[in-house]
Amino acid sequence: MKDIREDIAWVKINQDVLKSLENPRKLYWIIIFCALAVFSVGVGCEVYQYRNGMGVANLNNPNVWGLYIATFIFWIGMSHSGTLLSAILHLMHADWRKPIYRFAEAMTTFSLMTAGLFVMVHIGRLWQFYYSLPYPNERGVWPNFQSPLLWDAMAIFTYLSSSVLFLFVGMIPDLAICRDNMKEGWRKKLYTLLSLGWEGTDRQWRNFRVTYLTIACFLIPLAVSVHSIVASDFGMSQQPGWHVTSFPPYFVAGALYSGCAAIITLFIILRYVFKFEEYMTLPILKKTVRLTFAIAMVWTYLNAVEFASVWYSHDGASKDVLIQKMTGPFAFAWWGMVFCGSVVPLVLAFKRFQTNIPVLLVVSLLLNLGMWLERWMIVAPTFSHGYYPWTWDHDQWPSMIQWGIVFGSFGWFTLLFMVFCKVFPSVSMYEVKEMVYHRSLHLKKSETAEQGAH
Amino acid sequence: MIDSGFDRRDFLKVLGWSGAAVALSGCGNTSIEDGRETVVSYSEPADYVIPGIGVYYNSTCAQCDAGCNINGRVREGRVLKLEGNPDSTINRGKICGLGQAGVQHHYNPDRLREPLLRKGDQGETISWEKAYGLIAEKLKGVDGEEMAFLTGGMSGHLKVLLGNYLASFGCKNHFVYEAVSPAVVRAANKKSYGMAMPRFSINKAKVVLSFGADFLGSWISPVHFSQQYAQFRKGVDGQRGVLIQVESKMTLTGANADRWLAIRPGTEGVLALGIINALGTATGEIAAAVKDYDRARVSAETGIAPGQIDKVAALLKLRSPSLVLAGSAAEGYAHGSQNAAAINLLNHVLGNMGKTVEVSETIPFPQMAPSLGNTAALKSLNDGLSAGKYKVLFSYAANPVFTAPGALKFKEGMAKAGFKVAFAHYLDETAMQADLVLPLDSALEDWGTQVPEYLATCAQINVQQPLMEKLHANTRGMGDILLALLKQRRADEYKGYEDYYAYLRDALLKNKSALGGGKIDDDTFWNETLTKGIIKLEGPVGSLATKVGAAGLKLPVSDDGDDQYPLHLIPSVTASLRDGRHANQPWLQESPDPLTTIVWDSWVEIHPKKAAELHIVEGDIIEIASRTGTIKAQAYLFPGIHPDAVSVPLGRGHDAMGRYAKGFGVNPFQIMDAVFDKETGELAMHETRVKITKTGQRVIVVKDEGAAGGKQMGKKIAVRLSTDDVDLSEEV
Amino acid sequence: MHRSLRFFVLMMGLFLVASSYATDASQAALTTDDSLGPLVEQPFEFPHNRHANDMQIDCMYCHTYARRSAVAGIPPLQKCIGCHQSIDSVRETPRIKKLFEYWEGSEDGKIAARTPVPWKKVHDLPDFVRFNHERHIKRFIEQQNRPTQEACGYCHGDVKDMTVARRSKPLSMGWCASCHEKDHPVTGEGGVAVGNQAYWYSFQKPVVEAAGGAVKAKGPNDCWQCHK
Amino acid sequence: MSVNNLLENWAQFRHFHPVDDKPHDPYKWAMSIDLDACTGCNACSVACYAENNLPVVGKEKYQHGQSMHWMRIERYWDEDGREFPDQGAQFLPMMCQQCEAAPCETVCPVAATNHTADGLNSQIYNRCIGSRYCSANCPFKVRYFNWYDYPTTDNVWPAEMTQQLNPDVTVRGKGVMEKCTFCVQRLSAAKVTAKNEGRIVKDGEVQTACQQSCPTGAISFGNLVDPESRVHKQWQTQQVELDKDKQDKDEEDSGLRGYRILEELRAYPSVMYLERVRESAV
Repeated sequence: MKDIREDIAWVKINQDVLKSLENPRKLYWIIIFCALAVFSVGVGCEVYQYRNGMGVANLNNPNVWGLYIATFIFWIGMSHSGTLLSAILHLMHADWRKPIYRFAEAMTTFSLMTAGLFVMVHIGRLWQFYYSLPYPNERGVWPNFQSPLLWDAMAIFTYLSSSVLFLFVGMIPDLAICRDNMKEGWRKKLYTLLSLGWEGTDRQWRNFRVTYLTIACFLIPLAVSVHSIVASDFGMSQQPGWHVTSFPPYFVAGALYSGCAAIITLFIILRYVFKFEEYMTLPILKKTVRLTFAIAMVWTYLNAVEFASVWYSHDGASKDVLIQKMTGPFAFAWWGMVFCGSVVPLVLAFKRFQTNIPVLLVVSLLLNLGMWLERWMIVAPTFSHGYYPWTWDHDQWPSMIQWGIVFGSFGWFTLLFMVFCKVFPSVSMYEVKEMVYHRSLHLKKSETAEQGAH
Repeated sequence: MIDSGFDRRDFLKVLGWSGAAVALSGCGNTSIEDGRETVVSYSEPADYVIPGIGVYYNSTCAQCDAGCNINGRVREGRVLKLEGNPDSTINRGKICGLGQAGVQHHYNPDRLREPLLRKGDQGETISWEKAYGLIAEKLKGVDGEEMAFLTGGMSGHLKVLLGNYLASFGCKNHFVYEAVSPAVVRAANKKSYGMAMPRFSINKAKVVLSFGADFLGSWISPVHFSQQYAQFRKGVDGQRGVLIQVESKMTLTGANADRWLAIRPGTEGVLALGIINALGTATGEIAAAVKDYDRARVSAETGIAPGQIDKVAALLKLRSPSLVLAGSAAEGYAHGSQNAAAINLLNHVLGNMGKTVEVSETIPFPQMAPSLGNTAALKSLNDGLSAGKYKVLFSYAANPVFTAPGALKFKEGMAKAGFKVAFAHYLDETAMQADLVLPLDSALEDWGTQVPEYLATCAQINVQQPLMEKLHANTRGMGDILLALLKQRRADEYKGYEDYYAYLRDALLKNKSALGGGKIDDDTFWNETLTKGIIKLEGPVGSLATKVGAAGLKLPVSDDGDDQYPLHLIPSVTASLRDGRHANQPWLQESPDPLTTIVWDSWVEIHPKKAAELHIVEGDIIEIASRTGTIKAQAYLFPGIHPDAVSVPLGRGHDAMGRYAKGFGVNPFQIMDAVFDKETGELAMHETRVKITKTGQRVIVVKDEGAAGGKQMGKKIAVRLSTDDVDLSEEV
Repeated sequence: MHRSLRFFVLMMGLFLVASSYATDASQAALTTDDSLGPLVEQPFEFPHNRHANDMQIDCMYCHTYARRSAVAGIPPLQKCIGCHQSIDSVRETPRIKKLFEYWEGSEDGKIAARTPVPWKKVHDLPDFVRFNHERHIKRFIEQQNRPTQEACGYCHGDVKDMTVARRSKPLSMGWCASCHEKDHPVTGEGGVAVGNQAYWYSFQKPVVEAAGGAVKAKGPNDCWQCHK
Repeated sequence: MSVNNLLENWAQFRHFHPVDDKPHDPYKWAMSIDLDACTGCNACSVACYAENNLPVVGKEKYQHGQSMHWMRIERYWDEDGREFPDQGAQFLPMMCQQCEAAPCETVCPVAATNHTADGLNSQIYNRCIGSRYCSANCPFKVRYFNWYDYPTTDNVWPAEMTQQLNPDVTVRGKGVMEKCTFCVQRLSAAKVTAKNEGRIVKDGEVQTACQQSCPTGAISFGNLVDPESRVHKQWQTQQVELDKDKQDKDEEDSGLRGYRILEELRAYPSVMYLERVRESAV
């Protein structure tokens, strides 16, 4: 099983990566087209909903939150592992991340954007959204700083802006490379502008390193806090099944989990579409898979902890909700979640599957599905089975509009992501070079050592 | 407060959407918008009309015959809300949901606006003059025997005018028809109490034993009884009143009973006699009449546990005075009169006469006294119609095509009448069959007087006055119409009256002294009358029968049903929809039925046990077949019904009338057999036997109740405790 | 190429400075803005200056409803005619002619007799805002006996200098609130407070300052006071 | 609009909740409902429709659970598994409980729902952005969301029906949350009159729509601070205290009927219910 060749020429790296900006496989265009189609469906649904009111999503009293919030959490979650790979592993000097962190970080950014959209889709009066922003206004009133939703909004905006910054700063040297190797055209102009006059002088490199490191350090606690805050939307409320102290870690674990799964999926797709076989090598995939497996187990554990804590608590209401989840109208989704989330990942424990592309593709998709179901199971059952029996189990099945918008969001994400990979180098050239360089040094060392031995 | 009705009419003008009025853009714009709206004011306002401040006018509720006095809030010339009139002896400032919806009857978008003349299947708009002319023409040469006038319950000056009009033809055919009325009980009361409607003092009783009288929901004067009920629960000297309800289908009253007894349909009388027997205090022929109604037999026939009978008897003995009521469930059988008689007998035996069954005053003007609706009238009218007796048929405040039992085939009969005139608010089923349809004013824009059948404390005349200007230019009050028709007959006699208002004012002023306005001058009297909305009177007092015989009191041995149609159909009268005349008022359609919480649709109540036998679950569409016809409706499993009976609510299932009524639910009147009470000839509503079959379809029942189905899941939500654990006399 | 980097930084800096200044500025404007509202086209011009200034007629002589109800309404036609049919000096002026057309009906029959004049609303708040005229008049004119024109002027500006009334205050929520936040004296010089002063304010009890013992209080500040 | 002002209002807002050093004064609106008198006749519910401009949503929307009745009558059966409910049903009028520590208030991102000085849980339609978090966090599920734009929906207020709308109550458009307000428009009208006369509102001077219509007078409403008010007396005799989550009656055979629903959640509702009584002798 071959890893990146140590003796690969730097020029070749440039060429290979830059090729990805020029001519991907046909599949790329097919994907773009499908994404566009799905996205436009979503847009259609949203327009309809905006015109006629939230009722068309078949939300009702008391089931006032539906797939929108669930999917919102899902996208927030997906964003996390991007940061994990790019920032955390960066600090840990795990060099295998280098070829893949770029698209992971891109994934972070775009999934955050998608999540942000869901806040908009969810609220009943989109046109009054600005009420929730704390800015000086002619009404002389502030938003309610007590509300977890407000914390949410702030956290997400901060996270989004800083991860965009992180992505951008990390790209500057590569952008410079693009600039220098591009023939005239709008792209060259774009790269010229974005590379901010990068010339690769020592001073620039020094500053660059410092900046990059700083943002990385800043990003990590932010990432953790964001999903903890999303968790507090529920933890801070009084509802049975939500009012759980272990939610923040549980959410964060879930986030990393779904994120890693998503990375595997995208890894496989990009590897094929942009012919990156040489850089996104199987050993790297293997490492990612193992990481995923570990996190899956952590998540399973936390899940079990949560059920146990509910089960042994004296809170009858939350107990009812748990039982309802397992047996009620949502049972299929709940058991689906358990299967996809805790059983399917066991496949990853076997060496022979850890590098088996088709298997991994299927598995990673299943994991994502599982994590989405998890989010749904956190949100929905509490509404249809809350404190007040009289209001239990009203018709709560999401309408086609609601589904449409949820699917649309996947189209939107894929679209952004694919366009990004076509326009910007989705494999970090300069870091791959570093990687290769270090490894070759290492190799030389060991060789000379051997000679010395003789 | 009011200078004179005429002047006030000017102030009833509706203002434009002035600054004080609503705009529908509730939460729309967030910025001030100068110069968009116009702000209008009356050109010559009355000093008591201030924009932004409600003015209250007293009037009378016309939603049912209870005659509650209401009080309408008017702003910028628009009536907004109805409240009870605090000075009323009947409803004392309270009002029921049905009454509240009066405004929706007034503002209803489906009200008729123009006189319509039949042109094939279409109605063409004509002028009133033409309409009146047409009537005159059609009536030319028609003698009294050949015309018929069908109305609902009527009273006051309207009745007087109608009487005079019919008299001008020498016509005797005034049919007063109410689809839902306590006619049998009236007759029975007359026999056993000496008066049709004595005063039932629930608040004075320690125990109320009600045989299917839904006095909290729809029986006679619900709001009045509800208030008495409240006092009765608070108790006389701290002892809380006990309510025992005996019926085959739980009514709202039954749902509030301390003990609800599910009795086999039709055996109410038997139980009554059984209780008398168990009391053992009866003597003479009464004792003789009940002697063989021993516990065992009664229990066997009624299906009520012997122990229960004893308990009831013991309680009645222990706590006196009590009150026994015979209600619609008891009267709705071929032997309804006997049932009622047997039940009334209890009051004599228990010595409640004069204590809780009290003598009531009667109205001193017999010509204004209410002519009470019943179903026997419908029968005779129908016979006449199907015999083709009538050249001209008038119909007012009744919708027989909808409410007549299917077996009578009223629609076909009506077709035989030469010329059919309907005075109507909506284009309802009867109006659809008419040749000439004349649109009426709503009760909130019309003048009138009304005398309630059930007089709470004293005799009284209710005054009805417009709360706002006419909504539609081309509707007329029934009074005005009758006046116009009378002018055709006796021009000279009525030429003095410009309109019904003038007639009314004059009529009341003539009897000023009799109406307690002897000393004051006309205008003051008139204004006071309008301000009060009620004229309270010293009426002649009737007398109660002190004792009553039990001779001729024989109850049929209850048959075990026929095996072809095993079940009893109990058409239930709901508090909000009654006989269906208000089905087009959306508030009533959307306010859930108290017991099933179902909205916007009909349902079939089946006891869970029976349902299990037939493998029926909630929402199954069920076909109910009687000898007369079949209807289909959704099943609702309901513990409060006797397993041998199914129940379908009346009032829904219109195929005309308006957007909120048409096509919602089914109409059980359609499948009612034509069985009549042997003595009074009233329709026996509960006698229809049916069989039910699953159609295989299933729907989601649209109801407020969640999946928990009225269970509290161990939570402390609606809590109950027993009388032993609480001392009400301590409470505020 | 360093230039573009510098330029970028510079731009960012400028933007931040500008925006922060802007918010400050807008702040100030929100509470004290006296900008005139639009000129509103009326059926015919009503000269407020003539009545309120030259004739010195009290605002509430015509706007009678203001002190009796939450909504001020508009003076009824009767009111105008009541005076003007006895003022022959101006009887033939075009405006008064127009006025009488609404009372007696116009020759061309376009306007029926006794038609209320369709005045356009000048101070028109959104439908979910409920300003209570009665309370403010009770508070400032009756209790604190300020001159009527001053009190009305708080919100309506110097109408006595206008012909057709025109909005001269922002009437924005922040503007209303800014006044409600102030400590207003409960009684002015020689002012009479009706009944128990404490209950003139159901929200903040009036505070008695040690010095001078002047009784002051804020206006109500909960949302349901104006939004229902 | 400064941070100071924020902090001030913050303190203000907090203080609206009753704390020992600053109790409600002069008003604290509260209600008590006697379940023994309530017959479940629905008059209150309809009265609420009439007073507060509630839309009639129609069959199809009702089926989807999008009904708008601020006051709903709940019907409960005994759960002792007998063949017939021979002690009748139990009716419970349920509307916003105007909690003192309302779960809905803290979570609203724009503070569209918050506490008033006289102890009401206010809902400001034009401030609401429709996040529906308040409803999500309401234990009683008595908040109703405008799923559609009812003012412009067919057959909700067609033609003349608009003229019935109460001008004192804003007509809600799509996307805002709404709930029982204790008829605040009536309250403030009464308060204005009282203030003009330099007094506080007397007991019985103001009635909520449901209370006014209720034929059995099961609902009583008034100022809990005023020792003369009926509500005050009732709460006192039932020994129910506003800011406790356990009452004396919870001990066995206390002979008291007063209780508040889901009290253990410490939302401190302002509505006290009186238990239904049933005769043991029959």
